[in-house]
Amino acid sequence: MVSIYENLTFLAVVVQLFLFQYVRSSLLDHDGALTIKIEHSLNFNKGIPILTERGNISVQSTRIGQTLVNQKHLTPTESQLLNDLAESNQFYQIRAFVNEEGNERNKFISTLKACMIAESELDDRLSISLDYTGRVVAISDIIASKSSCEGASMSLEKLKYFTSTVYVRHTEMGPVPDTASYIQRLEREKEAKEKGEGKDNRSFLAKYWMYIVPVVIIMVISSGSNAENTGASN
Amino acid sequence: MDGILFHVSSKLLILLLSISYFTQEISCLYEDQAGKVDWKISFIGKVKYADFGNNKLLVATEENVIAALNTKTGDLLWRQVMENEAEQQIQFFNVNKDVTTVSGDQTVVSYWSINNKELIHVIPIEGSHIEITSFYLETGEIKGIPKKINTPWLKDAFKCASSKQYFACVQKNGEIEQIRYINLIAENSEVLSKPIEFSETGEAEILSFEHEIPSVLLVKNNVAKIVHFKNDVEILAKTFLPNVVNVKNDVGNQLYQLEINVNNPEKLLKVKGQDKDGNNQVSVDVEYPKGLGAPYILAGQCRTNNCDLLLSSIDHALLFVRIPEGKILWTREEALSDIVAVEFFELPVSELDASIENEFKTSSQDILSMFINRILTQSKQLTKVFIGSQLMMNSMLVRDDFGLHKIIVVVTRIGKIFAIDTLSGQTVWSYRLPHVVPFDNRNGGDVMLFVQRTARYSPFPAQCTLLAKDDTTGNTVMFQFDPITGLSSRGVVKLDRKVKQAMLLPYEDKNHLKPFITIYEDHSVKVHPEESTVIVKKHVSSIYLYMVDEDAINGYSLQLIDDRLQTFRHWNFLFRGSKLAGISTRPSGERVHSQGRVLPDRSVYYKYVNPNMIAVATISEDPVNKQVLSIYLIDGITGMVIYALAHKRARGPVNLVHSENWLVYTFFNERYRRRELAALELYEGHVQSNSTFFSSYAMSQLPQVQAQSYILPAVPLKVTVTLTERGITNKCLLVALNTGAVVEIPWALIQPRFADIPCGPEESCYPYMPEIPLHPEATINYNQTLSKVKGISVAPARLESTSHILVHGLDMFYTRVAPSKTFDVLKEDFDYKLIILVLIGLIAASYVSKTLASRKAIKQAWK
Amino acid sequence: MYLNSIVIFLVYLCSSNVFSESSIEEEGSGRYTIEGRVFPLSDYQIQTNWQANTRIHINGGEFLGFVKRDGSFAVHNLPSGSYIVEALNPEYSFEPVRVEINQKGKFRARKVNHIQTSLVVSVPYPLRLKALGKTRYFQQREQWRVTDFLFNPMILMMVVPLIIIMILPKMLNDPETKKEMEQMQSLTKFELPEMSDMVTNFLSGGAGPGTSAQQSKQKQKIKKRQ
Amino acid sequence: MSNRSNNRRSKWSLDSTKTVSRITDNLPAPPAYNLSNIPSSSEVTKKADISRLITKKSWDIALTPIKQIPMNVFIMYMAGNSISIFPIMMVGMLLLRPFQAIWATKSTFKVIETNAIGQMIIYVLGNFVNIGLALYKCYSMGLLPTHSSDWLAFVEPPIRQEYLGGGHILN
Repeated sequence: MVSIYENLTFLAVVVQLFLFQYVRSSLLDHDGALTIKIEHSLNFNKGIPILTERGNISVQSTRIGQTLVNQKHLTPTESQLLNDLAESNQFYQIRAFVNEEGNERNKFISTLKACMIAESELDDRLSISLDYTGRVVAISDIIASKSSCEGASMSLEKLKYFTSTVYVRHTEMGPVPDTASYIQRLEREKEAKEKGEGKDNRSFLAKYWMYIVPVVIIMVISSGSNAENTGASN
Repeated sequence: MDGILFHVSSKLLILLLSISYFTQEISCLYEDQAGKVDWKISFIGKVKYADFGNNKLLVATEENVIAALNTKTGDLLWRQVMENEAEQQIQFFNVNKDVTTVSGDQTVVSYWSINNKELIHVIPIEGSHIEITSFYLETGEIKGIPKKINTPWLKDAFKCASSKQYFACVQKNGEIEQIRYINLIAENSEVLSKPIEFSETGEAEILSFEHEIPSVLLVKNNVAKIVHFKNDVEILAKTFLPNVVNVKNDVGNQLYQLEINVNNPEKLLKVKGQDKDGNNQVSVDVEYPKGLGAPYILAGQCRTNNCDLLLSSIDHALLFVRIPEGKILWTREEALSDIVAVEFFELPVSELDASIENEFKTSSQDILSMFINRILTQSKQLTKVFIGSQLMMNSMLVRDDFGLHKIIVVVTRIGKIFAIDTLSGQTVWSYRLPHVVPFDNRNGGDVMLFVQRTARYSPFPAQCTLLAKDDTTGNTVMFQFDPITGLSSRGVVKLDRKVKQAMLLPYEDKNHLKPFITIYEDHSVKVHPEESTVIVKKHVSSIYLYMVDEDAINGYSLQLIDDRLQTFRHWNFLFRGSKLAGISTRPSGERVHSQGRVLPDRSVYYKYVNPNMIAVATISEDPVNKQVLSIYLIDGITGMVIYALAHKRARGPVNLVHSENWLVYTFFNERYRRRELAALELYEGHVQSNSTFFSSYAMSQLPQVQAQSYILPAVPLKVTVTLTERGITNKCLLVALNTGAVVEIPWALIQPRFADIPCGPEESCYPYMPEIPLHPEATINYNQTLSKVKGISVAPARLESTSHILVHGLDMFYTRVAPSKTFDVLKEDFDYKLIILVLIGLIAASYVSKTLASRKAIKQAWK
Repeated sequence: MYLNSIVIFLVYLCSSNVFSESSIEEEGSGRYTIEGRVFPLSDYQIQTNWQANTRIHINGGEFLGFVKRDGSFAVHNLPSGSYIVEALNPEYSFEPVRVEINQKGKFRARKVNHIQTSLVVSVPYPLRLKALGKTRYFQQREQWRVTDFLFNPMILMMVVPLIIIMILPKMLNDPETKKEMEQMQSLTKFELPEMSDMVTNFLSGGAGPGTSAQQSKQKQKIKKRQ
Repeated sequence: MSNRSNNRRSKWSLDSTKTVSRITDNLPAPPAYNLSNIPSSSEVTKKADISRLITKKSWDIALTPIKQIPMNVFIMYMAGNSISIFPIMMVGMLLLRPFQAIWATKSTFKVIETNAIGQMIIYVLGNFVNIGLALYKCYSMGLLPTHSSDWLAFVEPPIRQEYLGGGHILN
């Protein structure tokens, strides 16, 4: 059983719709694919991270953000190393090597608190930010959490399989001054003004009833009380 | 026709709307308030050419300004600011009856009235080779046909000079150097040459020289010789210093030059006047101020028995010296025309207040000594109250109740520091740092000015540190000083290497001093002062910094490795071939009072206030869209791109303003050929994810972004936002326009509206208008035009409603603004008399009615 | 020597230009001049020397022009393109104009409209820039006026009751009005059943309903007789 | 009427017991004297009737707050929902008066010497209804801190856990 598990690589196809995609259209004119090799460091030698392979992510379509995540699981020694990092409140760093279609290879670094990734039981989120042409400008590894931590220890069993979610995040179209609706509004106001002129020929009462009625009511009430008073005095 | 009508009506509507809004929203000035709190000082920049004419001193400067100064006081009579100095330098300046300038890449000859800067003529010249054009300046007519001259020998135009009708160049032919010259108005202009006989070594240079006889100055190895062009070339034998100036007086020509006075430490400068044969005639010692750099002569003028010399120092000060008295009549500090860093400082408390504070500070043990101490201090206070007059208080640099009196410390590009009083605009002290220039001097320049301690902690003086570059070695220099007095205990400290980055820490040591760290190329970190290393080590896990490189932004954290502090690369962001157009973080020390925005249904929409957010603007060249502007909001701790957007066919310059949970940027929209201003606002949503701590690592969801864009019907040079003590007051954008106005735009006018929420006066929301109205009443500098604004600095006063504003550029303008009007003080036109009158009247009336009522009661009783 | 006709000599030197002569000509000989005239308000006598304080900004200061004594200006050396021409004066406001110079050197001027960029309202060229008015930088201080004071709602609130208290009793002294008032009152007089009575009746109803009913009836009778 | 006719018939008879009454009968009534106005002494003297009056009075007092309700509602309607000095004063009075009344319940009921617990309870309840009305008015005017936005000013800014610096371009 164990050997099968060890040889199994974790495979998941995650299709992520970008958070705001339905709000504003993506700027991307042409689609592209990316392959990203991810390395991480679970221990440091005098501040220099020692990198080991974590897995691969291939983004089949940068436009719709369809990704294929293929990550190794941690060996017991690696889990122990990560737990040590988490206990001593150190950083966990990943390096992503991005191969784009134009054969460009860029290195991206992202660091997070080891205790946070341990607390989340290796449930992290990779955000791949693209510029307006679809080139990667930054990759960050984050944990969805409401607070950060100052060191934590987890059972090693839970530190084995990465359940990463990948978000491909586009650059949105910038806002444009909304002149059309403003012009419409002005026109409407102008029309309303033209219509409104000379139309208000309701009767005096119809126009000012809301002022007249309270006055009448007050009169009635005050006279009523007056009558009572006079009656009492008589 | 309909279109025209419509256009007019829309303009009218905008005008009407804007008037009604502005009178509500903005604290407009009243006419009698002009000049009450604000002041303006005008500068001209480093003087390039100077001449006397019509009892005035006329100058042309490197800032592309021509100006006339009063010779008696040095006051500016008039000033004409010309084109951008980077593109069109003034190349020729001549004062005759009026002023002639030649400027530009595409040359323009302008002829200005000497009395009132009025343009008399302007003549454009098209030409691409040596060409001689003659004009009648009076009429602007061209005389004759332009003459072309073939100059194959002309290789280096910078080694040429012209003098009247002669044009001369130095040419090196192997070992032999010769002077080649040409008489331009001669019938057949032919190039003549003459070998140079100069004993000195080195390259020869040629400088223009004013003289009756057309002449130039030939300089070699800091030794100058005069060359006269008459029928033949005559190189005079006598040598002079290169800054020699010829002044014509009634006797003849007098040559003046400056020398250092070694013998007399009181009077450091010696002015020597002599004739062309070197016969010493005059030698005057001048009491030269020590704070100024080395001087050189710009121009001179002689009358019957005295001469005036205009000197300029290397730190751009102008001095006017009268010979033979050797007295400096006036000085102008033109260094202030180019300011690179500004900081506002609170003044220390008065002695009286300090003694009160000290009384409670001293904690002696026994009651008796405490009692004696108290009696002593209180008697001292009493005597001070009676003897120490209020008048003293006003003149002294002492903190006032509202924090309206401050000191502005400005660092200029030439490396001179000035402290300026906000009330009067006068310089309190100045300090010249020789050979100190800003980092990255080509692109704007930047120095680091850290406020380590304010004057709030009474026995300790305020402390401020300047980090800049040594001009000679390129290493970093450090200058620590007390901003109130200008005293520096250590003077300029030269570090032995280049600082890669520096950061002021938010932690205080026991003396209330905030330490700062410097980071070097080898990732090592040094703490200043060194004793505070303990504090830094204690907080090492919460200190982060970022650096901007040519092609990337890198984030770093501090780490302790073997008990030594080091930086550790944390994240990176690649520009991918784009150019950085702007970067901004929130103003340090900005307080956000309200954590959310109240919606009309009285629910709260919580703001996403990330203090570590960096806004980055980049411009990329694009084959389809020409230029694309991208805006990225990056978390400075984790490096995550929180939000990104792009504007196609957009062009710089980009101004970024970043405050609270919003960002405003301006750019040029190439498609519609207009300047646009866009506002982004970030919200967490209806629930606050963590109300007690903010950590960049803890991100449970992405913030929601509201965006809106506007047309800005003007050209913004610099944009900034007001800053108040507690952040309760509404925010206002301050936009310096190229028209010379600084306009206030209330944030409420540009705050993005929610699409699904109604917007109207009931919701205290301005309906969306695509064009931002720029009403003249919103101009904080009213009719005082400010030229070439290079920056706007803002600082809070202790009054919540008020911000201090310093606009600097060719003019320096200080004022105070109150974006929500002065709600915390009585208006200055508050009628005390009326209120007293009304109160007295009411009291009197009540007494009178009381007596009347009692009288009536008695009468009634008798009935 | 040059007293009557001051002549200056211009030597245009730039070695690079000498050699790249052809390239410049290729760029299009297009260097144009925008010309026009500034007309101040009729009160320009107040501000002498307004010409010297007026500047012409083209594309927000990219190019500059200055105004001569007769109000005319010319901005030289402009390549073809679209420009916004503004006249700036600290005392007067002017409307900006968009000037388009096409490749052939034809000029077209129109009003600047940022909102509807396609809308063309052409203006004559050479430009005639008229001042819209004196720029108002300052707010008017409010003047204290008696009418403002009197029509203040607070004052009205105080004054109106005073009038009612002081004048109404005087009016009532007049017998005729008194009668009228009484009549009015009698008109509006109507009976309301006493609630306390009802409650008392209801509560004490168990003890002696007959008597209490009689009593109340009697009471009503008494009242009516009055 | 019947009484009178009786007397006339026995004109000449002597009845010592009724002499006085006869004399008085013949005399015209003094001005402003109205027989019918005098309550029958027999009724007044009834003890039960006095206590009835007292209860009536006590109920009068107990019901005053309830009687005020329609007036208060009208005042509230008139005050409107805008926040300015007069509406605030009105609402303040509306809110304050019931409290004062509740406070002074005992002294109000001192006039009624008998024990009137029930009336007191009704009185207090009536005042509570008035308070409720005033509170509703405050609510509709938006004066009650019932929304999260009302507590926004007390929300402190979160404490920063990380500090960022640098960013100077020094090349």
